[in-house]
Amino acid sequence: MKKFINDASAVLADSLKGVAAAHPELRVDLENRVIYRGEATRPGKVALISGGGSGHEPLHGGFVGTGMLDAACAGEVFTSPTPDQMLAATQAVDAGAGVLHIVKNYTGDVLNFEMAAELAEAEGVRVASVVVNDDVAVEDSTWTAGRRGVGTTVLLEKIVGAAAEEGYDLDAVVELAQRVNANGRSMGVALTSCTVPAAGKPTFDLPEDEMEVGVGIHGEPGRHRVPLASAKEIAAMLVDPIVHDFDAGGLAIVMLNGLGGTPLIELYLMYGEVVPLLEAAGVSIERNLVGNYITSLDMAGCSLTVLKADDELLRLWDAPVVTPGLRWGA
Amino acid sequence: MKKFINDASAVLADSLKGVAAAHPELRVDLENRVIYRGEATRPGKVALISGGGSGHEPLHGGFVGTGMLDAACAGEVFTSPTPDQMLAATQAVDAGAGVLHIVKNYTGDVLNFEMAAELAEAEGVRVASVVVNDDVAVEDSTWTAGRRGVGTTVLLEKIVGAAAEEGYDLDAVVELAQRVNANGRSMGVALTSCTVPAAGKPTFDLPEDEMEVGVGIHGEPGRHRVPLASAKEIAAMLVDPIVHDFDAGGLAIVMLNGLGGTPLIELYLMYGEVVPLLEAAGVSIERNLVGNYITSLDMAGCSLTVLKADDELLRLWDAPVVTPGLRWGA
Amino acid sequence: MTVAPSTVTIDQLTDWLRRFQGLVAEHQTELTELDSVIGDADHGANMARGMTAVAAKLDAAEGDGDGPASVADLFKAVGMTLVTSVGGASGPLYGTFFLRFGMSAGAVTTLDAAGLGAALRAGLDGIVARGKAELGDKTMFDAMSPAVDAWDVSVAAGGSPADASAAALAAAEVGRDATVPLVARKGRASYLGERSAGHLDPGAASTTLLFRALADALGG
Amino acid sequence: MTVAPSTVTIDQLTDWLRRFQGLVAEHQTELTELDSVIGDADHGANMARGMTAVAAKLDAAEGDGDGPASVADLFKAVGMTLVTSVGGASGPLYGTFFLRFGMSAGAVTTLDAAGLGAALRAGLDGIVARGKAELGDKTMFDAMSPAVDAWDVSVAAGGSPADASAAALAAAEVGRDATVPLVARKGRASYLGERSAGHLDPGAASTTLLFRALADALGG
Ligand SMILES: Nc1ncnc2c1ncn2[C@@H]1O[C@H](COP(=O)(O)OP(=O)(O)O)[C@@H](O)[C@H]1O
Ligand SMILES: Nc1ncnc2c1ncn2[C@@H]1O[C@H](COP(=O)(O)OP(=O)(O)O)[C@@H](O)[C@H]1O
Ligand SMILES: [Mg+2]
Ligand SMILES: [Mg+2]
Ligand SMILES: [Mg+2]
Ligand SMILES: [Mg+2]
Repeated sequence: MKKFINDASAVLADSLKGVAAAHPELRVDLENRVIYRGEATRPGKVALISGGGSGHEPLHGGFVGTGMLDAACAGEVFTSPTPDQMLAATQAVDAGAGVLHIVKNYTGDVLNFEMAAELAEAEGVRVASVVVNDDVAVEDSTWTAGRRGVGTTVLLEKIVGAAAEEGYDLDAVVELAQRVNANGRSMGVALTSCTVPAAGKPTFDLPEDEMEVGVGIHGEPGRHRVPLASAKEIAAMLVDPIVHDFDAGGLAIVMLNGLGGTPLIELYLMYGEVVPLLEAAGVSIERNLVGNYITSLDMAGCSLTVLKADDELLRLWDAPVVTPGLRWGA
Repeated sequence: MKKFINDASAVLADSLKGVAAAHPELRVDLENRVIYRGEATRPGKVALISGGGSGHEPLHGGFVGTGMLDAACAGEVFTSPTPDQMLAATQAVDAGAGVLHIVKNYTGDVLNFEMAAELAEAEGVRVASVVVNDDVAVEDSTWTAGRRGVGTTVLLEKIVGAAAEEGYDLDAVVELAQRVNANGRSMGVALTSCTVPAAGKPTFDLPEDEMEVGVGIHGEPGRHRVPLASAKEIAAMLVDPIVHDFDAGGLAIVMLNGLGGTPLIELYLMYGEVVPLLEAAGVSIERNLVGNYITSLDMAGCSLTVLKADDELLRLWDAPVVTPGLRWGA
Repeated sequence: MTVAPSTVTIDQLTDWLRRFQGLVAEHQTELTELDSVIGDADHGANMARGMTAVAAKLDAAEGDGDGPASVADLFKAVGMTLVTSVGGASGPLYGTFFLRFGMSAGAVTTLDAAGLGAALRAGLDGIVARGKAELGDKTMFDAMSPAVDAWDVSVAAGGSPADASAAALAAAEVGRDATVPLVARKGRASYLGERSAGHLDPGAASTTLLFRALADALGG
Repeated sequence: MTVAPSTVTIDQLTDWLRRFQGLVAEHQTELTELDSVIGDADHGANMARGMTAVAAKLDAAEGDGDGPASVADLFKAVGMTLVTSVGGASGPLYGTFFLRFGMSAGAVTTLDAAGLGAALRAGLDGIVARGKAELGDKTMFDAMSPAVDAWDVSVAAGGSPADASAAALAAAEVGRDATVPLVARKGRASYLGERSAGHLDPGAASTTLLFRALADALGG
């Protein structure tokens, strides 16, 4: 395993120290592993919390700041954070208007956030949750744990964060968050496995001439293993399942996301390949992101997210955001 | 070779198509492989051009925009662009106040920019050049091609870009650029080689338990091969050669840069390790960047840049910048 | 022939936990490898982190000189430690198991075989309440449910805690191995669909270690 | 015994360029591999891209029916094509070589051995003017300089262009191989310091192909 680490079991703690040093504008609670905005929540503003296993950076800590999250709870690598962290964060950011928990749909995340919400409600904090489940790679989702929460999470945190900043109340924030989730779809492919520090070796072996289609963000194998394909062919593997899953036509925000080990030159190349396919499916790309936003450690791969948009979503998208991972308008 | 590409010889052209699609606010001349700002240079503003081999994204194309570059010329992967591209860009962005060429110190880049400058001068454009050579890994630089231009290039493009935006004239811009270069030092390490698409396999083989110290950004081997070390030890390998090379004490802007294949969680971890070492050397870190800014394709590795700063440099650093790769204040 | 004791002491239950910690540490790599194949390669690290925290808690309590006042106190502390140190799916699930176990056992210092069986069943129900797993979903439930059933059957037939724990372990092993051919319907492995078949569920493996530790502690 | 021709025609010079393109294509992987060891793994791709563009230019001119009017025109076009299609260090260096070669040769359609030698020397001087390389810096200069010297010596001794090209090729090969032990002082390999020793310089290898092509074209 070749990584910049001291000790596989201290990766998260050591990395958070770096986050704290790099971002004096944020407040990092190293004890509870929670990243907060520098200032307290504005009274009356709905607070947004997310969190999950680490290894997906900049998600979630990199999205804490004006116009996006109020706090992010960091779990161990690929392991949901715990209810006590979430409770601490929830109580700290509540400014009377309630707190939204943004949860990616994984059993661990759901269960831990559920426990945290119960505890917080018992402490008198109004908590609502949205569970993001946008991954079309998970096909038979009805009788299972359902679809994974992946790329749409980033777009949701941005858009709902802007709404909270604008003064939407908790009910409106929840309604909006559900709408964003319902309108987002993602699909991912991997060229290599990632290596979980505590495991010390790649999660799976992938021959030089094969790739995994339909991967999530936890180094899990995908739904299918296929021969390595050209960027053009891979673009179709990303676009097709999305446009077959829902009517993707109309205005959209599109994200071509890197999984951590793929350089920007390839991500732009992939973006150039997906655009004509999306346009052929009637998607009118109004805004886009190309880069590493929700990663899977050092995995070489990418994912495509299509979020159907409307004027409200685009307005909220364009609103100022000041976070380490996304910044504009201020 | 596992990459998102169609054809090894079309990587640059295909990737630029993606850049054009992703950034409607920029103008991408696919023919000449030049990325321009969307609007013409403000009359009287000194124009800034950079360029170099591709594979270092977001450098340089990702730094085109308000407050930074006016144009970036993209060469083939790891190959300097050609004088005709540079000439076209120089003529296009000149708004009467002259053009600064920001050149990284590689024989190819220097020779091609020299030819371009000669051609542009012949066309009546006032051209000045600054050659960035900040890489302390190159030790015996007196009788050789000298030191490589690496991380300081990013900081220089930002700072000098802000100065040009503020109205500095060509002489002042050149003086500032030389000052930034003189005050910047960088050092890099690699955990893996990168793979040049046209070569189809890693540039060098590195056993699982070894690393290269003193690498540049072209997948070249470093100065020394050493056993794989802990993040703390690696931090010392980055900091020591820099603080021994010049008196690093005082105000500084520090960049902990990823080489392309290293995820953010590790870059933050490394940043957390270099900070105390720099502080012990008297460096007062006023601003910082942690992320992928000047990369070497998919190489796993990182580099550290220390730029001694003063009030003027910090003011210019804080000035608004709106580019795909760096954005704040607007 | 010695008659097996019919009650289980709080010290034996503490021993169970310590043995579980030991087995998890011993099998950490194996659990993570199972999770690499159909999950995210962290089950060993998760369980080891949690049980190390539990052991540290037990050490601290012993160091203070005062052990837990009751089985309820002991397992509440264990459950909370797991909930706050593990995360992932296994943290709330094992945490709830021990919390409910303790609540069922109550403010006692010994349990008879039936009482321990009731506590195990309460823990199992807690896992279902949280995770909604059913038999055949390819989860820890597939090992734990037959184990708790076997405990009850053994006790109903007059078995001692030692007998019951041996029966429970045997049933857990069978249930664990039966997860191999299954297509997962809960947890991360479900994302793999058909590709999850042919592999053992990591949670079923750690649950089997839990019952092996119990059998070891009770002499079963 | 046939007497070797004493002049070189523009068709032979065109043949030189085509043969050089062919050799570069044939040895592309090898050139890149040399550059992988002490450079940035692109010399083969750079030279192949450039010479493919040159060949396309020659094809287009032939297709138009009108070949180049003079050696000067031919090599100006070749030099400019390299300068605008290669980039890197080799683009301006080889580009300048051919530009200066053409300027020295002038508006002629044949060259005698001395004239061709003067053109080669002008090209070589152009490389030095741009790149400031000296003998022993471990660059293409280390192959080209002895090759041009050998050409001159052969011509002074009454050698035909064929003889001179054979001598130049032999000298280029010796010069190329002599780069192996050197510590580089120019180009990317200089960043490696001592680690550059023990490896052949890629530019010296491509320059040797240039002289092999010349010898092949002139029957040397
Ligand atoms: N809904 C559920 N009910 C019961 N057990 C479950 C459920 N979901 C997952 N599990 C168990 O949890 C185990 C995985 O635990 P672990 O790897 O620690 O957490 P995570 O899946 O969050 O990484 C699975 O092997 C399975 O036995
Ligand atoms: N200053 C110089 N003078 C002469 N030749 C040089 C000089 N610098 C580099 N070279 C030659 O250029 C070759 C490398 O060319 P190439 O790989 O195409 O360009 P780059 O180094 O820009 O990647 C070297 O092997 C060397 O022979
Ligand atoms: Mg996990
Ligand atoms: Mg090059
Ligand atoms: Mg797991
Ligand atoms: Mg090269």
